[in-house]
Amino acid sequence: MTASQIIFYFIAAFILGCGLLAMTTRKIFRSAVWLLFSLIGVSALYFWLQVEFLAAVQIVVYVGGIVVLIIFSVFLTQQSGKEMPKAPLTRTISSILAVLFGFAFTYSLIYKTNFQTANANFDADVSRIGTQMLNTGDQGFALPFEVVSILLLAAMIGCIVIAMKSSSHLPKEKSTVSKPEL
Amino acid sequence: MNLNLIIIIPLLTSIAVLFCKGLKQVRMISLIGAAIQLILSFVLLYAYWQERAAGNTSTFIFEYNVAWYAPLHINYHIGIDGISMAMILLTSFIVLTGVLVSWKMPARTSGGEMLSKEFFFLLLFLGVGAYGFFISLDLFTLFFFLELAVIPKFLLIGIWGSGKKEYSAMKLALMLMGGSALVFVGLAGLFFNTNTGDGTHTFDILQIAQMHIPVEVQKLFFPFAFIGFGVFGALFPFHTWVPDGHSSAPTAASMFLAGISMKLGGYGCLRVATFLMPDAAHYYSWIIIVVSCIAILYGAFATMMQTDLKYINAYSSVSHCGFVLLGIGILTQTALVGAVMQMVSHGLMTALFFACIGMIYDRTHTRQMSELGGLLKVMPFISTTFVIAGLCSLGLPGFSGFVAEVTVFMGSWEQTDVFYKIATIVACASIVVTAVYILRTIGKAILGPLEKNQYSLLKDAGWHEKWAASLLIIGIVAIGVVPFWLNHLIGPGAETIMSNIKNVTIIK
Amino acid sequence: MNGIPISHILFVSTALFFIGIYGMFTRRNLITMLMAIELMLNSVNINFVVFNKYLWPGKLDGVFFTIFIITIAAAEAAVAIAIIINLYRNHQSIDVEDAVELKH
Amino acid sequence: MNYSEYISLILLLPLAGFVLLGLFGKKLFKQSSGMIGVLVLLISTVLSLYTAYQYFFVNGKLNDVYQTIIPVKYTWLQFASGTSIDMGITLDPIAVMMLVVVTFVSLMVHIFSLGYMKGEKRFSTYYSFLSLFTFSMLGLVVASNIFQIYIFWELVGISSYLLIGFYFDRPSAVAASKKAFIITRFADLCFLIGILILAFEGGTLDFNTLIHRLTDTQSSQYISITTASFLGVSVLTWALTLVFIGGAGKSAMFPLHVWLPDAMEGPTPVSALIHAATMVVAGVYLVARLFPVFSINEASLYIVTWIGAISAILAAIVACTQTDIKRVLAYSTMSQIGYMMFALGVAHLGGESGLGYTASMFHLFTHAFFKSLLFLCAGAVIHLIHSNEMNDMGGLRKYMPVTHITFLVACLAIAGVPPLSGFFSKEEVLLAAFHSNKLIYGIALFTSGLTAFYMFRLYFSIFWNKSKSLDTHAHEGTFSMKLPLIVLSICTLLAGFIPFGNFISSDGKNLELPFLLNFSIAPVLFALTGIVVAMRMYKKENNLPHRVAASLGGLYKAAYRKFYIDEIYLFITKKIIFNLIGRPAAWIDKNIVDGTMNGIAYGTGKVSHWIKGIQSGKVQGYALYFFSGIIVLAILVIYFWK
Amino acid sequence: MWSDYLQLIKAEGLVAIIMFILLFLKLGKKERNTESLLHFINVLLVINFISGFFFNAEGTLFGDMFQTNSLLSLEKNILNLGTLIISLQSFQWLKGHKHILEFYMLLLSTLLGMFFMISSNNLLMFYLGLELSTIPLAALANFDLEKRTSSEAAMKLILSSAFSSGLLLFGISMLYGATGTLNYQELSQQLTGTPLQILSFVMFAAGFGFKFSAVPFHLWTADVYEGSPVAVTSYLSVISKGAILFVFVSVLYRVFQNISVVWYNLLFILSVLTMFIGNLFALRQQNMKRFLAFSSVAQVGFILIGITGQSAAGSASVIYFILIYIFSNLGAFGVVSLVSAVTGKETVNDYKGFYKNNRMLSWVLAISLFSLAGIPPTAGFFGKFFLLLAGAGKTSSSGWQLNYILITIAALNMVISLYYYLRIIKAIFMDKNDNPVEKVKSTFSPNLSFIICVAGILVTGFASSAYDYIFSLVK
Repeated sequence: MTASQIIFYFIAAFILGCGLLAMTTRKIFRSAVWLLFSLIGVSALYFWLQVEFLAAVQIVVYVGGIVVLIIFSVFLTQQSGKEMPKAPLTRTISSILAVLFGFAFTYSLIYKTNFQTANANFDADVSRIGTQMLNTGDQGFALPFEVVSILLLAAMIGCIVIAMKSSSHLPKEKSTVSKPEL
Repeated sequence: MNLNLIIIIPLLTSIAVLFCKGLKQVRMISLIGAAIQLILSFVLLYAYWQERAAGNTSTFIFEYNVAWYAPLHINYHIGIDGISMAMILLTSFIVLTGVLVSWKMPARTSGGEMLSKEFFFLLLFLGVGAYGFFISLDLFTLFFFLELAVIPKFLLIGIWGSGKKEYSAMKLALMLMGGSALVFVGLAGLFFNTNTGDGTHTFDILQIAQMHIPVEVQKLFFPFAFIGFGVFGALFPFHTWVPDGHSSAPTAASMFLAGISMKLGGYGCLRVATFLMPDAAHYYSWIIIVVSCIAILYGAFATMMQTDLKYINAYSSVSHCGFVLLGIGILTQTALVGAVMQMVSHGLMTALFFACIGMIYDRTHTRQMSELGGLLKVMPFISTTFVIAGLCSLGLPGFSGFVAEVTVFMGSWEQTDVFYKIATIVACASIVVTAVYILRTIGKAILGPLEKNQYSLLKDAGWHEKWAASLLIIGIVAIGVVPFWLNHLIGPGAETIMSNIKNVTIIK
Repeated sequence: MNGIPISHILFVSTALFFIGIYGMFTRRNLITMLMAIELMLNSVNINFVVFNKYLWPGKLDGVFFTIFIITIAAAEAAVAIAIIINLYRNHQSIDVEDAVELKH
Repeated sequence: MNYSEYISLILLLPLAGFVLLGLFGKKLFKQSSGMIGVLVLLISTVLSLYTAYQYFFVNGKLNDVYQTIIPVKYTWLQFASGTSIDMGITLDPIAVMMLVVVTFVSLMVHIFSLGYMKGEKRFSTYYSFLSLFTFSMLGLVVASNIFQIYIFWELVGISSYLLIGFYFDRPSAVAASKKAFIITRFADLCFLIGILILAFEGGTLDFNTLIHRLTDTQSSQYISITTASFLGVSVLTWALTLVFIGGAGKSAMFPLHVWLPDAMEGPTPVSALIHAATMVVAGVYLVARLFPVFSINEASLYIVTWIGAISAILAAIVACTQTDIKRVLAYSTMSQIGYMMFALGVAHLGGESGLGYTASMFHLFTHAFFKSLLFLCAGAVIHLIHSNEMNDMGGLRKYMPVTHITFLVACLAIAGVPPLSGFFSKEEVLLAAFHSNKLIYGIALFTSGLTAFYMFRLYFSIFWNKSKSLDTHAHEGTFSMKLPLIVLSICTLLAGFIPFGNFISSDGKNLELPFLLNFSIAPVLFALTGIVVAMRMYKKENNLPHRVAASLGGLYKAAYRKFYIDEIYLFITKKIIFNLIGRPAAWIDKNIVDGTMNGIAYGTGKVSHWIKGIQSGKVQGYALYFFSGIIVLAILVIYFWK
Repeated sequence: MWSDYLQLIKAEGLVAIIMFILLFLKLGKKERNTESLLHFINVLLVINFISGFFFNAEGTLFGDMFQTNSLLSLEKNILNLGTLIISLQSFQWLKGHKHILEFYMLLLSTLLGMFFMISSNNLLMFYLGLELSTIPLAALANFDLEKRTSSEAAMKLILSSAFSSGLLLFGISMLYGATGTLNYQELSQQLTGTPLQILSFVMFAAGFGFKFSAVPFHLWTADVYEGSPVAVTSYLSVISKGAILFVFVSVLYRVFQNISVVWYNLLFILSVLTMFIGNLFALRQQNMKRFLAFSSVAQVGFILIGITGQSAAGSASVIYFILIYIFSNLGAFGVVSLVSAVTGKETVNDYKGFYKNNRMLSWVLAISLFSLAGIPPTAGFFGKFFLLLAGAGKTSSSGWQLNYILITIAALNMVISLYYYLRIIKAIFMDKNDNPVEKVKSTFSPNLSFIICVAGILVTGFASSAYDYIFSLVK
């Protein structure tokens, strides 16, 4: 077993372990931290895969952005130390069964598939990515780039409208949902 | 003669009604429109005879064929033969009388409003569906008009009806839509098994009739088409919308429902199921016969136990429409002629019956037999009409019912198999049961001493009601006393259908 | 490459994906549900990168897909959090089971 | 004149009368409708008498055989080639005779009704109905096509219905008319089926062709109808029996006779016309019309004979116990028609063996006169007394001499006292029976004794017995009421002397009616005995009838209750048909057939309710379904459904 | 060169331009007359719609990532029309709303996303378009800011869609792994139908199924529809659904034709489930929006049948039906939206006796419902007929006549669906109500939208030209 392999398995275990903990721990703040670790693990995996640009993006956007956002919102919405309520047992069991079965099924299919590893050289350096990102011709990703920019604009507008505290805080209305009948 | 007029005029009338103000205008426009349509039907009849006399022997005349949805091979194709002609006449009679009967619009909505505009609009619009259906020579057009005639009924019953009207309207609409759903499957199956020679399919009835659809396909789709149309035509056991629907409907709608709507089914069974799938018609013939015999007798016996006048007529319609299906099931030319005659006859007769019941109900506000009695004394015209309708219903010679039933009976005699005869004899037995319930009804409701004193103040029919009833009676008597013209009219049409059936290699 | 068979890496990503799904099913807190979704998206990212690197190294489709997924994940998270905060304002709770007025 | 020039008028005039009076009678001819009716009928009668003259004396015969002449015929409804319903007029001896009888009696009734129905609110309606009836009856007798006869058969039925129920505000009249129609309708059903069978086997609906084909032993139709069988009985027997049932229904033969006594609810002149002279003999006429076919089938003739005989004696017995004078007459009618029926039954085609046929027709002919006379007299009596009950009457001879005399004449005739018409015709009937079947003869003889008894019981109870004091201004009625009585009694007196065999015989040839003096001793003796007994019991008011009734005990009671046949009918209809068929059918329709449809709707609603839990409102649940959906679908399409 | 670019990307460009105009308006002066602003926006949308008829070109851009042709232009323009109608209809509701410009910006960005999705020739573009058309919608669903149900709906929408796009992405990643390409044409040649590919296809299809609410991926639909503002609901139910169905048809027919047996079977199951579940749920609904949500679920089942036809008639009938569906559903939503905006009444019971005071609105609603139910002479009849006919035209590969079984089930489901549509009709026309909805005053914009809808419903069916045109493009 080479070092690379050992590192990989370590990273893999780290990602999965942290991810699992993030999904099971009862304290929301801890959960967020485990998620953070898991995402860092993924970033490590990218490093391991020698896709450094992605690894950087991963850290910047996820660790620096999304997780921070999540943690902020956690602070905004509740006490971090509070234990989260557990899901009902039946839901948990059925979820576990479904997930395990789904995983077994999916992975068995993946496992059985004979992926032919290509021998060509993989080159993902930043300059290539940069060139393609703004290229409008073949192999260019200028259009998706523009689309994403609009998406970000829209998301921004949406966030502002929704999260902006409205000046006149109307009293909380009662539920207006009518019960269906038959 | 441009056959499109047959659809356009009622359509224009119904639209014109929407722009009218006040009951007076509405009903005048409706009346004029319906009267023009009746005249037009007669003109058409005349033109039809002329054309035939001039030696036009093509199966359908006044054909008009334009591509509608060319990519799907859907055409707007219309044309008439004798059978359609008879049905058009029937429809125009009933629409006009329906308008006349609704003259005073006595049935108000639950909100207490008259909504006369809407009422006449729907009534006339229903006519558009019926006319279109009878002249369609393209399965799509046919289906279009078939469904067109469902929802106006729902609204007519639901808004202006009486009793458990919403339930009945819903039941009627759902069952009829169920029927047309089956029809759709049948049509689609038929469509994809046609071959015009260049690999495309067709909806054209005339073309399909010329092709030989594979027997297996016919066997598969015949039941869909037949049961589907059968639901409209009160095929046992899919008849249960009939009693409720008829009894809750306002008078004109009942007339329409029994007089025309149920004929859509019979006509469809004949024109689509039997004509286009003759092998399957042979194959399933015995089932049709058994079921229709059940309907005839069972309907009659069920009628015997009813106490509501409309229920009586509704159940008796089940029984009478059984003859239509019986005639179709027997598959001989005479029987087919009989089936069509029965359609016409039953249409007129039952419309008359419902008209009378409506008039009685308007005056006495009851349809329960036990609460009626002795009406002949206070309203001789209505009562006499009622009796005439009853007598026609029980197959009295001189009225149309007899002619039609006898033709069906005689038709079965052209089949050599004993089975057909026994079935016919079983069906014959209904004439006694019919007599029992008709006379029971007449005896209780019309004759006898006056049931309630306040009835003595009731007025007899107004001019519009008299006209309505007289028109229908004229129709009934014209068929009953001189039936040969109808026979001549229908005969060639039935022959066309028979020629398809006769080519069948009989499969048992 | 590196002596690690591709199926092992795919095991990691698939497992991570299903861990995310598990979290989606069981975490009642809206924010943790959002985290679960992030995990799922990350697993997909790993897939893309691995496939791109191991199987189809000629073009950078997988890597670019990953980049866009990351971007969109950010936008999605932002909007989701805005909605969650608004929900919290209205419901005083971010428990998913508390927001079940609309049902049946 | 050629027949075709005027013969249709005989039918069409009454039809026109019906239409005219029916549509406009109330408004235009409120008073004059009676006269219009009479006038129309008068023309018809004259025309039929002229026809009879032409036929019998001028041109009916060819080679000494009366021919069947069809002057008018047109196709009414064409079925397949060869089978069509034709409307036509057949002239043959019986048709011509019936033409005369029907128009004549109808004329008498029309005239009588002028007085009897005077002041009725629905006077014109009454006359229009009468015209309708006359038209239908005439159409029936001249029918050239078996379906034509059925059509008019039905029309006759409906006019009978309308006339019986003329007093529609009387529930009993309504019930009676309904009963009459339904029972005859049931019989008609059998008739119709019989027609259908005959038509199918014979391949035609035309009478002459049909008879020709079915009697020609060489024809394929004959072979097929006699060899084919159903339930072990030959199809011909089936067909004829069914046709006979039709006739029996209309002719009130046992066991389908129950409607006839009730039918007396109608106005009395109507009873005279329909339920005595014309319509009720339609059954006899039908059998006579198809006689050539009947005569080749022993089994059906046998049925005709026995039904006729049973009806004759049964009705006579019942008649002895009834107190309603019209009912007595009704049973008497039934009894007399029984005579005609069995006379036909014992006859055979051709020559001497056809005596029964001629006798039957002869009796039909004479019976028409004296029975309508009896009814009209009864009508006159009822007109005076306003009651049908024998007990309300008595000693009326003082008040209504004309009626009294004519009634007596009719009674003597029906009792078979020589030399009145009834004597001659009955003599022939008895003779025919004597020659073929002694048992039938015995029954007939006994019946004739009973006939004399109950007729004179009636006669004495009405005109003698207790004396009743009526208002001084009570009188017999108008001239129009008396005239028919007189005319009819003259006919009754004279009709017997017609050499009937010269005109009507089973094969159209001349048949010399035998008249054996020593043979007639027995029947006359029986008749006289009957009369004497009746005189003893009823001439003076006494309690002998009660004593006799008491001594007869059960038999009397049974006869008085008409042998419980009505009750049996009630049981069958109410208990069996209504309760065992009608009610279950209605129940099944409502609960099972309709219930299924409603059940489908209900079930759909129920399912919709059950599955609402899927939409729990919980996002995690949705995700779970989403995910499970993917996995299940994937497994399905990957492994199971490729 | 540039003019080519502009012409090809014209539809997207216009929408983007309108978005930016609105953005500048937002950045500019604070107070504006809301009504004139709304009118201005509607005029812009009208221009956008009309321009959709002109200067349509055919070609690909951005290295085959973006493609357009007359059919796609037509599809986009259908969506333009729908958006315009919705905009007209939400006039009443928006008049009182503070964030009009944001509303339109978000709305148009989703429209833009749909356009890109339709024009995409690449899974990446498809994914981006999908997200662009989803994420702003979640924000829009929350636009009744003070309403509890609105935020609940938004939460459900964003979480569900994120989850579904997670699964969709997993499927895409596996497809990418199996084929090494994101381009449609290349993908279609590479697909061989291995189990993993089928699984990924199912996941991919589930992503679609989520968007167009196929059972069992539909569960978010009703809740979100009910909770969102009516305008958003109608947008979700019509535009968003229509767009994804356009894409679905072309993706299935173009990309996955190698595994058509698989997706035929998949669609069979999905459509049967969708029709039944949609119908069964719609039966019981009391809230009009929720009712329309389930009815639109059921409609999807019918559309899927058209897709199973796998023929030119199939895709033509789907596009045609969506056009009709836009008219019909928007007709219904328009009335509901108007009534809800004016009176706040949204349940079926509130509509009892509606005809008494609101004749025109009742007829608009009735005609729309009839069209949804597929009753002639409305266009819905034609649409449904052609869909089912297309489904029936699929020649069956197995011994079972699956196509006929499918249309039989569908035809019977139409009966069930008729029941609940008639239930509304019954409430409007037949039921008694002591306190019916007062006369709802309708202004120019909603009226215009009703005229468009009703005219569309009545004309589209009879005039075969619409179908013929679509068919000619599809061919």
